[in-house]
Amino acid sequence: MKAFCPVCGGEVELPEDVMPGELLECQSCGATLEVYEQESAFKLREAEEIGEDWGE
Amino acid sequence: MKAFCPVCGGEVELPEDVMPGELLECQSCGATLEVYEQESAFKLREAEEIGEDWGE
Amino acid sequence: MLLVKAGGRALLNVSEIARDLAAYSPFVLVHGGGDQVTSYSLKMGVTPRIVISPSGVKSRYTDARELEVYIMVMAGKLNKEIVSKLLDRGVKAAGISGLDGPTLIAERKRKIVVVEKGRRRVVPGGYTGRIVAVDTSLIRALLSGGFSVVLAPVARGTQGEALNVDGDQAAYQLALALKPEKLVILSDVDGVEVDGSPMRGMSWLEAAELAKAVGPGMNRKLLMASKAAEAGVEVVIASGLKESPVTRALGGEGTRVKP
Amino acid sequence: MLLVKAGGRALLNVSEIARDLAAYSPFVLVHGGGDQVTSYSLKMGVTPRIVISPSGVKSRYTDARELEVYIMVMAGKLNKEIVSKLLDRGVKAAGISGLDGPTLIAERKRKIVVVEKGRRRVVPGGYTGRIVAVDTSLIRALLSGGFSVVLAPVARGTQGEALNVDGDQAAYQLALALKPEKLVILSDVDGVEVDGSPMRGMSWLEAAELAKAVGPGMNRKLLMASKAAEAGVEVVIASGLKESPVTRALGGEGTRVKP
Ligand SMILES: [Zn+2]
Ligand SMILES: [Zn+2]
Repeated sequence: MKAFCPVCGGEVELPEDVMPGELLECQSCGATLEVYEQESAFKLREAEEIGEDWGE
Repeated sequence: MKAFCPVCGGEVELPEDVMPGELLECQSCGATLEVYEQESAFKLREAEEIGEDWGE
Repeated sequence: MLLVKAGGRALLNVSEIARDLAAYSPFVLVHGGGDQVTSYSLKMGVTPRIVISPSGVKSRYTDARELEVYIMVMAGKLNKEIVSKLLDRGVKAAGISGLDGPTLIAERKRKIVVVEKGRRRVVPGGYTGRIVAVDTSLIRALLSGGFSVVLAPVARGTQGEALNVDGDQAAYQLALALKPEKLVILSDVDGVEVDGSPMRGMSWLEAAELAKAVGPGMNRKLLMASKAAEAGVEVVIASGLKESPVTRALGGEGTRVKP
Repeated sequence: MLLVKAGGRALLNVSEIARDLAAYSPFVLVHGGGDQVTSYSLKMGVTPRIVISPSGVKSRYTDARELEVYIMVMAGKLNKEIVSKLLDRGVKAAGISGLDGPTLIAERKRKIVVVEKGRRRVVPGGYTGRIVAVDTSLIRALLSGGFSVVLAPVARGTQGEALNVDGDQAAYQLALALKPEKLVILSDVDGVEVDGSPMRGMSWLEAAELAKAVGPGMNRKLLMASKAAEAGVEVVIASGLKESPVTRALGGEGTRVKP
């Protein structure tokens, strides 16, 4: 399964069991990309900067 | 099933399905008696003065 | 200072009660919540046992496991939900239980008489107590700091154990100790009715008389209201399910018991 | 004034901690209790979900149902148990949560990154927050009234929601705001060890360096201790499982991070 990098337009290989929200790196431009589902297809968008979890 | 009144010594008839803690009245002397179990037999003792329950 | 008791059923309207109460801060709010305790007990596999006293009053029998749920729901879930609603309305609110301080000291019954199969039976008393002393210093420290107080009906037993206490009794005992301007008791009914007609007002003597004539639940409320009024605190018994329930109660709705 | 944090595992020794703490009242005690939340969640049919952050820190994922149990256990059961133990020792104690006041304001994460199947994934943030502001007025009102404060790690979110916050973080933020004489952090280990040998003392700069070298859990503790010490508060990290654990920690046992 493949999708396109929204930054450089390059092809990105998706894992077979890809999960919505999964973070991938574009091999062409190095951007961190987030997988999302749209019309039952997996697409990619640039990931926001997100820290770690916290709590008791 | 019968037991003896600790106040007047009279015989008191116990219900067939008598419950430990059950309160009975002695027909002879009118005392309020509490059923208790001792050596797998039901016996009677004079009941203490006890109020009602309370709580939310 | 205003003292308000909101029973578990009045709390179905908690957002509106909080909105209305905001105008009267700092206040002291005692809450109930028996129905919620029952529903969580069931969730946790604890089957509530309801006992009936010889005079016909039903009450929850609180064993050790039920007490655990009681404290979690009353002092944890409900108390913090009410505090959150008040904070939403800009009220500086602090939630405590009667155990904190300690504020409410209660005596646990060693034995109680219940009715089973129509027969009277003596059973060990549960973790339920009758309030025997009130220490207002924690509440006063909070009020002086500008905080409204939300109090869960849990008390410290004379042997150090935590105890379930009746919310109405807690409110009445706090009324005697705090001497608020008024005690407003919000429940799910419009006040006291006699033969279908609502009573607007009565003296504490009349309330004590009337307590003998009305059903269980309301009779306890009236008896406590009578004692609070005898001690100089006006009591209003009103519905908590309306719009602006506190303002309505203070403005003349419901039943008032006068000193 | 002394500020103490007792984690859930140190609380296995709660009677002894209470006995020892009585000599230092009024104090502020922040408690944990994650293991107890897990056990109650299971009882109520809520399966705890543990997430692993990209840096390897495991934490509880708090959904709405889990938050409910969290508040009931932390602000209800545990908080009142600790207060009861302190009352047993003659301490005037009042139990609150960080939500009350409000005292602790936290920001809820909209999204978090977790590791699943060894891959990084963005998921909606649970009801977990990072403390962004502290208002000490409620705690100060209680201390002025002579009451020791027992605080459950629950905060008010910036959107008004209740949030689970880390107990260590709560203690560290309270240290910055209250400037206590000392902050004592009681856990189930004897302090910080490096290559098997215990560290007696270090500067806040050394602590910040060392935080990079020790395992998760202790690294967070060291980082927060370093920041508290940088702000002038001496921090002692020690075992809560010994006899007189607070007195021992103040007397030289454990690891101290100095200003
Ligand atoms: Zn790219
Ligand atoms: Zn007899």
